[in-house]
Amino acid sequence: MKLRLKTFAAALVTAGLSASVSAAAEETIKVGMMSPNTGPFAVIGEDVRNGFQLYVDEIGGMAAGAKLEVIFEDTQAKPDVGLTKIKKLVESDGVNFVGGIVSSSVAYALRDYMVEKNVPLVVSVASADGLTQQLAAPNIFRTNSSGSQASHPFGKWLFEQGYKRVVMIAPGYAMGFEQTGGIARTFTEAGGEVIQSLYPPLGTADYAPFLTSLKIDEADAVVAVFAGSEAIKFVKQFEEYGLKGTIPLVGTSLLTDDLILGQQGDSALGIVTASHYSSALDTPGNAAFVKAYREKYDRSPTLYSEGSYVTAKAIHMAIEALGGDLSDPAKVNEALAAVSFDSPRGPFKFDGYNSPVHDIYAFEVKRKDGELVNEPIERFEAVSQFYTWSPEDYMAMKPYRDIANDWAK
Amino acid sequence: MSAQAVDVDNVVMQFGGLRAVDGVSLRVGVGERRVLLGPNGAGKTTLFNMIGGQLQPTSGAVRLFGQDVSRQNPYRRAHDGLARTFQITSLFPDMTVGENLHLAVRALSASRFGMIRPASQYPRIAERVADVLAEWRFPAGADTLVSNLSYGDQRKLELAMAVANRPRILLLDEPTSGLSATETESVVGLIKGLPEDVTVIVVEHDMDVAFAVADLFTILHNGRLVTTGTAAEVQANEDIQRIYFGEGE
Amino acid sequence: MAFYTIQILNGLSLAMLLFLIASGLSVIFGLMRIINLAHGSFYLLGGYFGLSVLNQTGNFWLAILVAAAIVAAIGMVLQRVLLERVHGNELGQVLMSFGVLLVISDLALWFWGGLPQTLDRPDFLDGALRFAGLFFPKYRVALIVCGFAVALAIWLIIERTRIGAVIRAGVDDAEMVRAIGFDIKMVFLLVFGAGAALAGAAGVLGGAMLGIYPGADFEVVLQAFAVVVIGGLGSLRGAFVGSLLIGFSDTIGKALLPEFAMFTIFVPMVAMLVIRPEGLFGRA
Amino acid sequence: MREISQMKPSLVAGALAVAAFAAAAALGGLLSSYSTGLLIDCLIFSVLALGLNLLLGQTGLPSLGHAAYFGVGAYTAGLVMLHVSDSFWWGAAAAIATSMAVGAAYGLLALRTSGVYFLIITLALGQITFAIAFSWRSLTGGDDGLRGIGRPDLGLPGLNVDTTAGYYLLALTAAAAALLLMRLIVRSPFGEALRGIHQNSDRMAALGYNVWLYKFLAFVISAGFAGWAGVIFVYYKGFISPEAVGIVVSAEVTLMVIVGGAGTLIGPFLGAFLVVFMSHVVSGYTDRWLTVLGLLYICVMLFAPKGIVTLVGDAWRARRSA
Repeated sequence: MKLRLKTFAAALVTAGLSASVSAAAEETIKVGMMSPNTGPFAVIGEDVRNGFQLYVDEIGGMAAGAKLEVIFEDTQAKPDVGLTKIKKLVESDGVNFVGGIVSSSVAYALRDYMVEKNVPLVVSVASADGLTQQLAAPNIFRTNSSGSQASHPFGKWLFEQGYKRVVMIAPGYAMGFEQTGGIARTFTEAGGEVIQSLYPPLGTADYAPFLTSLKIDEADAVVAVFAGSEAIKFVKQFEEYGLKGTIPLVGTSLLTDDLILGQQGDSALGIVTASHYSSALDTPGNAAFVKAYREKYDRSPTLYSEGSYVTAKAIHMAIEALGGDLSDPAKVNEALAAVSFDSPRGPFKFDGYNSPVHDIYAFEVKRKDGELVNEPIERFEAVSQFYTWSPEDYMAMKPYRDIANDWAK
Repeated sequence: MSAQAVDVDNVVMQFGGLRAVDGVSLRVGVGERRVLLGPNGAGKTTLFNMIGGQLQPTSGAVRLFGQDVSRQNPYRRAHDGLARTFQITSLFPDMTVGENLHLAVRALSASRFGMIRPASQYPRIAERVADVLAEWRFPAGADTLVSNLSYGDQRKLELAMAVANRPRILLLDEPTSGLSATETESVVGLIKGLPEDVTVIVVEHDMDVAFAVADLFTILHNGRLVTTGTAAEVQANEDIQRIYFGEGE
Repeated sequence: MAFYTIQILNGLSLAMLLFLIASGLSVIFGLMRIINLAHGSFYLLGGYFGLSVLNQTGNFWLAILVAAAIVAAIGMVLQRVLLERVHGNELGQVLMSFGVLLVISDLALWFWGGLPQTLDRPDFLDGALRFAGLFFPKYRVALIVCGFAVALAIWLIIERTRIGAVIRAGVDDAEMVRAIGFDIKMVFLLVFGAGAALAGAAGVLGGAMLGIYPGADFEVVLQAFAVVVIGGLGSLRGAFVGSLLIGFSDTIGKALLPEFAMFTIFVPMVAMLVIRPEGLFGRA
Repeated sequence: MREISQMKPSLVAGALAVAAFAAAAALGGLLSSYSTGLLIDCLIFSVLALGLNLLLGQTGLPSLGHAAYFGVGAYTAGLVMLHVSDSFWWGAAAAIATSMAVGAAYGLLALRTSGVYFLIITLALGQITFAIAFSWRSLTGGDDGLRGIGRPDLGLPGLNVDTTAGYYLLALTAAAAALLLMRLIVRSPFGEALRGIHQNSDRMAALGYNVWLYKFLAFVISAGFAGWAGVIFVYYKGFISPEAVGIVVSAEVTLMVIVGGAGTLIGPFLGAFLVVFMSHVVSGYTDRWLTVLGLLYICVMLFAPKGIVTLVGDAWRARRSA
């Protein structure tokens, strides 16, 4: 009985999918886009889809004379679901590229499968260092900074700005560990000192107990790394508890990214952060990008949408370079790895490990024409994920996620 | 000195501010038939629950065949030879008559933890169930769901399950409540037909039934034991007349 | 010393927010035996409706009123149309209310977007109080006062009014209330609505303190459940004491043992269930 | 003569079951690898639901934290693969044993409560397990989870589980084995006693059954099935992360059991297929699939609180008797 039911269910599954299985025409190049459409990360997923769609529309949905078909799938920000969805894209839809991916845990879960299938995976948001370091593979790419990429020049720069002692606070998982770790390493190597590190867990409703435990009396600055709703809460509570104005708040750009800056309001003014993109960047490509994005989606682009836009552009450039012939996977990977172009964030190319080499900026939150913006105040040219180290030396060091509690003296 | 089958020694049961049983002592010899009498709220069912293990006394002791079982779980007492019925029919409503009896018969068998062989393939248990069925005769048949059984048959099954394992002590909580005259008569016959060495304690409201099944009667009132005596003594005692027959109506 | 003063105030403010949510949850359970996971959705919806009103009118108090009213109405419909049908089936209630939670959170995401939002508080509550060299946000002080006031008001209603007497009787024995001639279903409906309204108002108040965002519903309902379990299901006094305990254990636990922050809610909850399953003030 | 007529139906049923298994096995070769992969997902959750059903359906203990044992099994099998041995049998044995040990520890705590408190304590224990998986980075990899877990070595020549079709055979066999074992358990005196406890635990105690011990054993066995599901899961996915341990999975499995029909053997399979199918296929068509899933929860509780299998069974009987 049970087995017959199973057969029946299987038949249902097949029926539901047969339509998509058969549609593999020659002149169509398919790209799968994976992003969370539901749950707390849905808003980032939306930016990812928008950025990608904007670029595809700009090139009229064509690449090297072939029609570019984009298939969007919801990862639900769950690794298990992500794996099933990417199997659908690869095995059932037969996509030539996969882009997107917001959560690092999803990226890690897909990585082995994609390496086995040798279909290019261009990660747009997920920042886990390991993906393009210890786990680097010819077909795994990323277009946004790796977790600690922007932190490295920033940590040294902070020391140069006169900060000698800092306290660090970040969410207690890989993202927080990598982004603060990068700052801590170059900051302490320059001679600075981390006197305290706190890692509130994911889903902390109230930062008050942590904020009031920070040893601000002994520190010159607070280094904070949060994202999304946590960043809003943290920045607002930082002001409520009277810390704003008494001690500088610095961090990585998720803390005040363009998505949440409006919600943070004036409490974010003066915060200094580092990353490779803000909509206020003054590069040749950015003005047009921001204008087009605003016209189409009625809001400012973010580093999520820009990362996804760059993903689309990198894929497009690779297809053009191959003249539309995607038959040899090795050549496709090589073509992707070799792309180099001007993007909204400035010059873009991959390093030998398929992670971007691009300019990193320090931004300060300012009010400009009535709107809050992340205004660039310093530029660090052509920074790779390995900063000034050689890849071998760098990867010989322990990953940041394993040494989070070792920084504070 | 020969141990009593049931020896209740000065037990107290306290529920918050209420003392449901207040220092009752009761000794019932092996093979004796005893009826507990008393108005509603006298503490009869509470006393039963302490003997059966459903409740543990606040103070005092309960001994079965000389062994202190005051803190023992009901299932341990069942293995010591105690069986009971409940005032409100307590069966397995979504199982058949046969399955109910299976559960009852198997309760004391070593196979009750068996996990591999189907429950239906234990010949000795099936045989015993068949015997009980033959003895008690359920007209609706062994495959009837208990929830579809008539009330009378449910009471009968309640009793059959209690005696299926040939207990040494049997507690019957109002076995004839809600039964018709003929049904009551057959239950009385069944109780009287139990082997002589079985100790039986019955809570009963129906005086005719009480006098038919027992020799000695214990009267409870407001959680206390009033007296124990023969039918004649009980009928003659004025206090009892007042407590039991006078005020209730 | 200053450190502990601040942490105690932090704990109090979180406790009062929790109490607004947990009191309704607890009384609803005591009266109707409903395990309502969608109580977190009331909080979420309250926050979002409050936000919409605030964006239209700029009036914080109106936002609280309107949010509470709308959420109460939604709650009553939910109770009548759905939850009452699974009365007596605990698992059924849990799963049905989980379904409601999913639907409401998804529709809220659709309607209000996934961007975390904050509610602007009234100007006079912005900023911080300074005393003895300490800094404490005015808004949290107001929240603490408000929490105590609401607790007192609920206590007065339940202990001193006729409807309160009916509710108390209903918690003891719903059948009896029916027998006396009260329309117990109406009492259920009103209490459910009131509990939903409190949670809705808490959404506005909490939204101005912690922000409102997808996922807040589930965070809040888990904490509220911890409160109710520790205090004792069905006990108002328990909800109050439980809120204080969870508020303090959560804040002070996080301040002292940040590395165990993920355990500050559930470990006390399990410990209480094991040691005293009926909670501090519940009945067995 | 009587014996032959008694044996006949079971022979027919056996033959049908073998034929059905063969048909299901053949399906793996016919379907696309993606569809086969979805079937593997369905089978994994079927086994998990089957295990929960022993508690929920048979014994009447509503556990809301079953993802914990699933996760413990998956993490253990994953760790064995990464650090000890690539043998399927070692991994599976360690995983099931660990799941059952955790089930025993949690069972000791949870069985101090009953009814709604049981529901809440299992939920809380599940969340604690999630927090451990998330925080114990050196063992579990924290939020990134464990990855790089390869396909196991079964030591059976001729079965290549590196392919989806091959793994499907393994998953199908694993599910069939779980079903057969569960069938034995529920039909055994032990299973009968669990049903008795579900319907009337006071009477069971009065009859002489150690009710607590039965519940405890059911809890532990149920955790073992969950661990087995975790084994099949982790070797298939190649990774495990805290999400698999969380409340959402626990609630979904409970839903599967109820949708299909608690207390039946086919119910958990039907429920698992339906829910997995829903969340993967419907989400391909609409972003509002969570609403659809939520409505499924609501509708099942409203219209088929005893599950589809029971609903269909009742309707069938009603038609026959009409």
